Amino acid sequence: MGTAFADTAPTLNSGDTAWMLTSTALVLMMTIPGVALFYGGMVRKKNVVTMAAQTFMICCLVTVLWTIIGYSLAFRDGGSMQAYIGGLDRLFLVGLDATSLSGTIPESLFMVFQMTFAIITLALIIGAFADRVKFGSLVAFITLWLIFIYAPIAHWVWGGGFLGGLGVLDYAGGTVVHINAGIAGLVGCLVLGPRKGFGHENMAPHNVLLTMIGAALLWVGWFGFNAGSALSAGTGAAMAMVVTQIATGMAALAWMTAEWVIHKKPTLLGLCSGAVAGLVAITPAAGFVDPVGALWIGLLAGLICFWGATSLKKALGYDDSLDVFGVHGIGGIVGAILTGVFASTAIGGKSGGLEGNWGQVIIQIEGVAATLIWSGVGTFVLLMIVKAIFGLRVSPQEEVEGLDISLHGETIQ
Amino acid sequence: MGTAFADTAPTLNSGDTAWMLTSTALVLMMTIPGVALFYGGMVRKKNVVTMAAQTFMICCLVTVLWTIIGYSLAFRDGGSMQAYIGGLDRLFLVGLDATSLSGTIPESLFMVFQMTFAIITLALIIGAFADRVKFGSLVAFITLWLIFIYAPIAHWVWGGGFLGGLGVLDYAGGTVVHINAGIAGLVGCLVLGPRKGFGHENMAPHNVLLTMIGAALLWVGWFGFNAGSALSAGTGAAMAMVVTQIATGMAALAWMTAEWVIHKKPTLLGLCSGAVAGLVAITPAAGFVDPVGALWIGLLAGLICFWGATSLKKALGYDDSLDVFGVHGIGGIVGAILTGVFASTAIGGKSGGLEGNWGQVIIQIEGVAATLIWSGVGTFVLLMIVKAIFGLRVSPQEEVEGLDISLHGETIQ
Amino acid sequence: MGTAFADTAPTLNSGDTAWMLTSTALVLMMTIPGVALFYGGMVRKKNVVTMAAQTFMICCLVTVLWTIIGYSLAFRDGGSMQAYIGGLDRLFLVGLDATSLSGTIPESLFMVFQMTFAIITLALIIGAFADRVKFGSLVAFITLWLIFIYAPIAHWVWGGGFLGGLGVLDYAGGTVVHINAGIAGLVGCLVLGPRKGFGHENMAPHNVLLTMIGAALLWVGWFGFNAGSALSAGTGAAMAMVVTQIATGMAALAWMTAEWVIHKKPTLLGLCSGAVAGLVAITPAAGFVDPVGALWIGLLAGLICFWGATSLKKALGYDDSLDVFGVHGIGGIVGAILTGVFASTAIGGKSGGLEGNWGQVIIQIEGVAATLIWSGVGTFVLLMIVKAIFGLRVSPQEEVEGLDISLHGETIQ
Amino acid sequence: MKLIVAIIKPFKLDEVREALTALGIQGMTVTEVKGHGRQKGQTEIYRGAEYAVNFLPKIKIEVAASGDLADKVVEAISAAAKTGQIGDGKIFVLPVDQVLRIRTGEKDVDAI
Amino acid sequence: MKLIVAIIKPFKLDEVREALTALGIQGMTVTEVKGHGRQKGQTEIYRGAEYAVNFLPKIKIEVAASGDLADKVVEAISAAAKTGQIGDGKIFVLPVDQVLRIRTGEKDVDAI
Amino acid sequence: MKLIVAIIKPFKLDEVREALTALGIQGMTVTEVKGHGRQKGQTEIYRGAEYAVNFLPKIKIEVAASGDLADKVVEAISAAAKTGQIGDGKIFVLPVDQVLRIRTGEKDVDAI
Ligand SMILES: Nc1ncnc2c1ncn2[C@@H]1O[C@H](COP(=O)(O)OP(=O)(O)O)[C@@H](O)[C@H]1O
Ligand SMILES: Nc1ncnc2c1ncn2[C@@H]1O[C@H](COP(=O)(O)OP(=O)(O)O)[C@@H](O)[C@H]1O
Ligand SMILES: Nc1ncnc2c1ncn2[C@@H]1O[C@H](COP(=O)(O)OP(=O)(O)O)[C@@H](O)[C@H]1O
Repeated sequence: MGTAFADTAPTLNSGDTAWMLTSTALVLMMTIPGVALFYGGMVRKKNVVTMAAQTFMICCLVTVLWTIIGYSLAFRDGGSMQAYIGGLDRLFLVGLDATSLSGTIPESLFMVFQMTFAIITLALIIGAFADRVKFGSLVAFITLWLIFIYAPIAHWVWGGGFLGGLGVLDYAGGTVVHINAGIAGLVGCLVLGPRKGFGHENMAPHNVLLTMIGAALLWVGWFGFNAGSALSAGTGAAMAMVVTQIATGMAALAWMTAEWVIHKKPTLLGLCSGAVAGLVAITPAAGFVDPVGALWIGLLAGLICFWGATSLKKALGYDDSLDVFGVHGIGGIVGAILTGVFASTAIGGKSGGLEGNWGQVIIQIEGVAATLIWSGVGTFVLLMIVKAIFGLRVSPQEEVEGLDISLHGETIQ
Repeated sequence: MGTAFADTAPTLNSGDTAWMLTSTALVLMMTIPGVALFYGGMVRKKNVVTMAAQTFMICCLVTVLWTIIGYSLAFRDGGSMQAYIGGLDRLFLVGLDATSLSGTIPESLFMVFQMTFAIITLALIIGAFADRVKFGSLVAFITLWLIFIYAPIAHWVWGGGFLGGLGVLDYAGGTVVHINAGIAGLVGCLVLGPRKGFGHENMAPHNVLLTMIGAALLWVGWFGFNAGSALSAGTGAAMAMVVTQIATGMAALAWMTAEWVIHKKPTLLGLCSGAVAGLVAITPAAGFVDPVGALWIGLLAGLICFWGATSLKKALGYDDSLDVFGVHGIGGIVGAILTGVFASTAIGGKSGGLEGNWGQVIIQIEGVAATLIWSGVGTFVLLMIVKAIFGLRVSPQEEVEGLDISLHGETIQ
Repeated sequence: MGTAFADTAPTLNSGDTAWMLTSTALVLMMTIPGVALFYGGMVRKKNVVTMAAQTFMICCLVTVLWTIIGYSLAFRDGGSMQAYIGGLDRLFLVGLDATSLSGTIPESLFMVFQMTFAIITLALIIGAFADRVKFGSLVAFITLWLIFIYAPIAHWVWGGGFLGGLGVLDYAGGTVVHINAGIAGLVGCLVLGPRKGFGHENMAPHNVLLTMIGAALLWVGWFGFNAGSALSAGTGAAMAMVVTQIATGMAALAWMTAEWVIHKKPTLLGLCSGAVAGLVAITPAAGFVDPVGALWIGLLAGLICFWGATSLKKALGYDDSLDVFGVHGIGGIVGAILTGVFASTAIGGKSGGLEGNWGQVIIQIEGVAATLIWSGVGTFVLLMIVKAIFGLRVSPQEEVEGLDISLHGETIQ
Repeated sequence: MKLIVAIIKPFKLDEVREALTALGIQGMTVTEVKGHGRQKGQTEIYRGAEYAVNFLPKIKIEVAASGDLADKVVEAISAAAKTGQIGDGKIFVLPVDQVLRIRTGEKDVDAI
Repeated sequence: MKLIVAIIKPFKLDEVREALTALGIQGMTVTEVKGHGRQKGQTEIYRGAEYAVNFLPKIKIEVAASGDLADKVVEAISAAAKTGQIGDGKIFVLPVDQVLRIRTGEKDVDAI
Repeated sequence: MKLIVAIIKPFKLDEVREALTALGIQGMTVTEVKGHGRQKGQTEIYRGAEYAVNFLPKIKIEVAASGDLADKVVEAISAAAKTGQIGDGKIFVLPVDQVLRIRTGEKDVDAI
């Protein structure tokens, strides 16, 4: 795959490498400025610098942590613990020299591509903490979460751990990235409690144009995320890009239409939210489904996430400020299950329920469940530890004044 | 072309594929967030969300329509109708499997690359409708226009239809994309009528910085548009990128200098407008002209489009709100004709007027004329149909209040 | 390198070409919209259009100048003057045909990639001139500086001139781009004098979110800058990307932590500034150091540039408005010297001080000194010439009113 | 001397300005404000939560005028700003002790 | 007729609005202003330079009320806006000659 | 008690603030407003269309002061804000019935 010239011992392929260099840049762009703007536009004006500062800090912190320990834990051989966690032979990336390959691309490139996945996963979580978390506590939480939640789950699915072994299909990280971040966000917002004024003050996005820029860069960057997960520039990457595009467009239209019918106005926020829901849901399915499957996944993801971010959240009353669970959690679960339904042998060599293999759906649900449990419980424990040591919430005065001025001393004119 | 190893039966080339994956991402970025910001910054503050919502909706809607029918109509064999329209064997993209190639890249990749061209063409049109069109009517118009105007014209030039057969040179879509969108915009603004207050109220751009971001992303993304149209990563793509860069820089300087001389102040809006004019004009010429040709095309496009968007529009009195015709229509015509003048055998294997082949200029004009007629008349008919069924303009009260709040319920703080 | 099939006479490699096409787009994006936003967000609201207009104008002007003369002077054989300056055989790019190669990529692609480096270097300088320079004078200065400062120094290091010959290590332009722009900025701000109100009026950034977008696009684009400087898609590019990512993350954390400790608040501006400092410092080192070296370079660059942009500037009292010298000058010098310290034979085939070759540090310092002298003295002379003919500063009235309205007639709502 | 302070609907500003100009009054000062009154804002819906919008955008116009002219000013503004629909706004007339033109030091009626 | 003008801390706006509503007053006009007084702004630090922040964000509320109600309005605002900390703001009571509702032409007490 | 309301050119704000501080007055409230008067805005040109700019940015300063001090305040502001060029602005002096400091409940002169 990848070129017509690949022979048995893999050699470096410059086309594959070119695409993976590009994909890494695209996935980095998803977080900065993508997530920073997507989230920054949704909060009130007094907290926009804070969302951007948190996102940027996470990008930097995860870079350093991944270099020191994350990559090694997630992707290296863990010996007797291999089913659950990787090894420590790449601490500080020692041994990652100029010649080691990973398939047809340099191992160093694989390492940095995966780094950008870890970055965005942790950045996604903070949408649930918006407007009330202490900056220092977030630094501590991010550090712990990368090591104790992200690295193991990445290892389970992609690093040779037990979920990959089970046969869970997760092309580009629906489980590792989105369900993982989604459930962490839900637990986080429950532990933190709602924002002051939640439910009666107007907390509508202060600048949905920033959110649109963020959503657009997420969409464009997601081509690196999904098509990059082919790890080569061939038909697999192309088809992953195609279904990503189709599911996203369909999901945005579905969300927009639902709110048009129900609330009488189609909104830009709805279009952007639907697009992200579609991107999330197609992520595990990208290399496995065909265009018609993508249309279905997009349609269902758009409608179900709309319900999750509006009716479900309202019914349960939690303040998942920017709908991390409603979009990434629910979208991730929808995508994981539908991957088991729509997987097509002709596309990715794996069959799903529609081709008679309904067992795949069960396997997918197992993958979802394992992630929900480990990440849900683990996040709770880590937050309790951080709360005990540093506290989690800013003072009510700081919250009312806005975190931009009270924590960072910066405001937007 | 593309690699030194291509042999007779084309096989997949990973370098070409890598570049086309990247190009697709770049062209998508031109529309979202590119056009959304380019147009959003130019309207008054009360309509900026609307421009972004329209652009985003178009991106999603065209994605789905292209999947269902557009690609098939534009690019598949139309049998006895082949000169005018393609066939229906790729409805819902059936048969687009993981192995079919288009040259040295996957057919699926060619399909999605072309999808991004359809998206941007339809997004460009709305600049002429700004601040007064109904959202639902736009949805209907876009659907009809894609099927009845865009798909046929794309087929004529690129899908095996009669214009390609005539020998019209259009490297990356000067005719299909820009003249087509430009004339549709002109007809649209005439049918809609001018904005309330046009000619005496101040309608200057509310935030030219957004427009600059949009123009810059258009410029960067246009590398995917023009150099991507080589469909391979070789000398053709490289030279297309070079002349794109040169013509754009020259055109922006020309526009800026013209307004500096005439209105005494060089503006950022002028620089951005000139750059887009240059990009438009070099689009048909990209693979055919050399750097000196690009300097000339840029210079003339900058000056003539400046005249079109200021003097001509003023003289004729129509309200082409964001100068879709003045920049894309006129720039596209200038570019199409100058391609016939400056085409250089050494660059693209085709000779133009300066090499003695003045007949090429005539052929170019025939291509322009066919597009102006079909798109102009067709757009008029489609708008009349939509007007009869849904109406086209918002109420005066909604227009004064701003479409952001009245149609979408959203405002920017 | 690049593919397994390269033979002795270099032929075009489509993977390498794909990556260089992408890199060129990425480096263009660094300037527009990158630098335009990075700088635009840092000035007061009345000058933001001006920063963007200056950046955009420079992008266009340098494009045309590079086409006419810059490339030829920098990269072509200078005959008897070859140690100091290139030749004139590529004026107007004549002879740059569709077939000439530069290594495994088209020469035309190498030319346009280098063009984007020239563009950003000149754009960086204007941060030191912010809020007070005349637009016309800037046009004149940019023209002269490209020809008399940038082209020679690029030739010295990369075009076959004496600094490359000495063995100075500068992977991607720490000397040519950053030290060069940094010292020009310092000289410029001394010649111009401080902004009105400097030292007592509040000149804090009016919108640090724009600065964040700019910094993020600089970071993403820098992958094209550093990993693109490999001129191929292989292990060299991959490792350059890895160390770029690591040094940047580390530097941003270092700057943020320093200000957290000293000023009690971590800021988004600090994170962005630190990231850029890290990017600057790793630029000369990118292909030569390993991940641990990158951590050290990032740490030191973050701390030293923080000191440069705060304490040093305050102590010396000059008004380097947006810290061009503090970040690019000092960061470039730190990076150049540390490249000599951390260069690792296993990574780039060159040994540095830690491997016993301390002489490399001396060579690096020679490169720094040559650049500081030529660029420092030359910039002073050119500014004096422009001042004598056109003047340099706007009137105090224009400065108070803001350059946006007084020079460009545009404002941001 | 009186200071006439009018709260009006934003889109009526140009008509009011023209009405005043027709009266021969060219000086006025305008502020963007938010009003609360009988007119209720639309309910905004954001991802399932509904919020009452308590304050609506209004424009405040301040015009200083001599006592004689004050009534005409009030009339002109109220005629131009009227739509007849709820939320049209209010006019307040305040007494002024003194008016000064900074440029010339002229006082009271000369200063307007 | 009086015009009560109050300068308050921004985050107290909702409480003040509720206090006035409780008094049966629903009309008011609100402006974002900047205040200078005993309360000092934080010093801002930007890349090594320190700047005193001279003006702090405040909210100005204007309420027209009949003479009888004016004292109650002043009391209600001052009770709701008080934190006891420096910078709480001021209330000014101004005489008003006339009030007009643009929509109906009603005057004075009827117009409020 | 008086309320001095001054409309000035924006770039004069710092000088006016300093002049008032020199008088011992530290309390003031500032609003961004737009002014229409003898001074005409630049004509803006946008892609061939010319628009008259009807409103220019101005700053409104409000200072409450005791009757005795009022004249000095007017003088200080007018001296500091004067450029002698058209558009310098106006000062209005309004009577005030009552002033209250919210924090302490102090009244009138004590409240300023
Ligand atoms: N008592 C008041 N004091 C100050 N401003 C008021 C008062 N009552 C109304 N306003 C202003 O007038 C505007 C219109 O008032 P509203 O009661 O909505 O409608 P109407 O003008 O038709 O009576 C309000 O939004 C507010 O700005
Ligand atoms: N003399 C005055 N004239 C107008 N506004 C004033 C005056 N004094 C204070 N203010 C306003 O009241 C606000 C609060 O005043 P300040 O002196 O800081 O605290 P306090 O209200 O506790 O006395 C100021 O920010 C300003 O907006
Ligand atoms: N009659 C008025 N009522 C209220 N504000 C006024 C009046 N006349 C002028 N102004 C304010 O004063 C500003 C300056 O007035 P203008 O006539 O331009 O110049 P000058 O102050 O030199 O006479 C105006 O922009 C406006 O804000």
